[in-house]
Amino acid sequence: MRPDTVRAVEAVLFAATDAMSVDAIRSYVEGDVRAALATLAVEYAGRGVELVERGGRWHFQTAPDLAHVLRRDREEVRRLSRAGIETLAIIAYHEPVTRAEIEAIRGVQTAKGTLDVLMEAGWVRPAGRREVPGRPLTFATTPEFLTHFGLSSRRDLPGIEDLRAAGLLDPVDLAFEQLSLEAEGVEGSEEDSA
Amino acid sequence: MRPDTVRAVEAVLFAATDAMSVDAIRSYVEGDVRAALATLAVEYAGRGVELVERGGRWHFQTAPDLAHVLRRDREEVRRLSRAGIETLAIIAYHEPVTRAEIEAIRGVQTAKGTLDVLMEAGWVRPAGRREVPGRPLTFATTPEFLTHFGLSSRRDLPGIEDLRAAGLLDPVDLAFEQLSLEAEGVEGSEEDSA
Amino acid sequence: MAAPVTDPPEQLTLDLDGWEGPLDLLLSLARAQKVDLRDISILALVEQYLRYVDRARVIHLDLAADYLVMAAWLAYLKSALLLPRDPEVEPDPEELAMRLQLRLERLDAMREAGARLMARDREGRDVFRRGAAPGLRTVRTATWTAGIFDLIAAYGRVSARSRPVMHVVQDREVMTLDAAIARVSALVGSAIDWRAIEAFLPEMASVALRRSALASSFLAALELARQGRVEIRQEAPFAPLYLRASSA
Repeated sequence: MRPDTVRAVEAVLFAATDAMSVDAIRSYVEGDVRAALATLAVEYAGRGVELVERGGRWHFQTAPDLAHVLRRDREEVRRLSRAGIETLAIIAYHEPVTRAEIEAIRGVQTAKGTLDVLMEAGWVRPAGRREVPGRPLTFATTPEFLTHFGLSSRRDLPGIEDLRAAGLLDPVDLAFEQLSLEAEGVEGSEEDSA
Repeated sequence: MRPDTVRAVEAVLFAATDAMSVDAIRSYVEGDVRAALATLAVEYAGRGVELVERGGRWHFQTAPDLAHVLRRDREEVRRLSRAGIETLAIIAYHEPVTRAEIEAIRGVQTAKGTLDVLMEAGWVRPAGRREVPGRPLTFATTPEFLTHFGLSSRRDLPGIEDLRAAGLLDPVDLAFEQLSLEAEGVEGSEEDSA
Repeated sequence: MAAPVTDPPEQLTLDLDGWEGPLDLLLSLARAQKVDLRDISILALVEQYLRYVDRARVIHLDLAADYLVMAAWLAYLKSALLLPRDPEVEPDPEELAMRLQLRLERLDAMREAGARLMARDREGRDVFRRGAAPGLRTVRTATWTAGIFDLIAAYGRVSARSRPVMHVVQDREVMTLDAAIARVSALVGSAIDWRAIEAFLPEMASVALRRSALASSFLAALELARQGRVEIRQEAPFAPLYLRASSA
């Protein structure tokens, strides 16, 4: 059995919520606290845990060279939210496009996080400022975007007519769509405008 | 320098806020984690801090014989009522066990608060329903129970083997045991709340 | 609340609040009788219990109903044990006595176990975990995923939702100059004879787009002529315009 003072100092420092001065340790442990600290420092040297003094106060900490062990990188595959995928689609079809334009097209405000997620995913990048009052930032897609979605170029994105043929336009809106087309004599042209 | 795996396991367990299973440690540390744990347990034996296993999970804690050094100025652990202690013991030694079975053994109804206190302490949890008429809820102990009472597993419960050999942990014969409780629709026998 | 289990039975306090029911009282009486519950005399225990309850009633203590029920049951057990065994009577009184004894043993065992549990080295009282564990960090890196169908469907959804707004801000469909230059230079390259400029226009249903294409193609023809790549011929103002590849 090791000297009681060393064991007691070890236990007190281990259980302490803060680093402790020698006097603070003495309020728990009788005996030669300084000698015990010196003994412990030697005993723990080179272990995964070490005893260190900072500004006269002592505490245990994990060895600095093991910092990488204490963090684990976990890759999580996550699906884009509905807002995220809609925003991405608008950027892809209309780039370069400002945040205000995205909001105008979606009809709802775009949360700050939505564009961040798209940029974090590596699919969207800032694409310079538009030379209009306020000089808003525009956004465009990246080469990684094309890769992820298996597109050789943005021209591979189906146009409105293709979407209609695929039944991807909401039927209710479709009826309305037909009306406005007849009235204006204009074909779905927006997808080519970017 | 000691083998990296031992140092890494030491650091991970030291930094962790909760006890860790071998698998959890493995998600941080490569190498033979079990061997490292065995090595550490030996190295720390007799120190002021020791490595213990509780319900398959490992953690460092202060040596029990140093309780007197550390106990001052710490909050006294919540005192359980006699009813609480008995109920906890019955659950631990008989789990999973229904409230009716607990009452049959104790010979009194269980006050509402008794089980609540045990669950609030994190020592007892609902453990599914028994597939008998009425589908009564059963109760069992938690990993925190093992940790708090310093048990490696339920096999470590004091005297459990002797009690089992003596038939004192056999399933409770509710039909008979509750005779005196039920026959008269007893009132006033409910013990003081925990 | 602790039961004075070491007291002789006659001196048990007549305070029924101190007992957690008749079984608790019985166990205390039994423990006072003998250390090993397996060797107690059930008959003697029953006598003690009945005497205790009688004394409580003499001094007008309010006895909870379950004590009286237990007393009645024990009185029955006592008489059954004393009377000659009647094989017709079920259940066998000896077995009832044995079961009562088992019940007492069980409660006693759990009481003992509880005491031993509480006496263990308990966390937060006797042993302590690390006071300021920094915790382990898990750095989560999200890999985002979405399918091409999700993307297209999302655009369809947005479009269907907002087309009327879109028409206000969108330009009409046009053929750009670049597109016209590309088209005209490609088509004229294979033509040796003069061909009317209309022949270079794409087949289009839309009048507006056709007009845009004609204008763009005309400009394209001028540009290509400037570069010396096509020749242009027109008989008179507003007459048909002909193009062919430059002979140079």
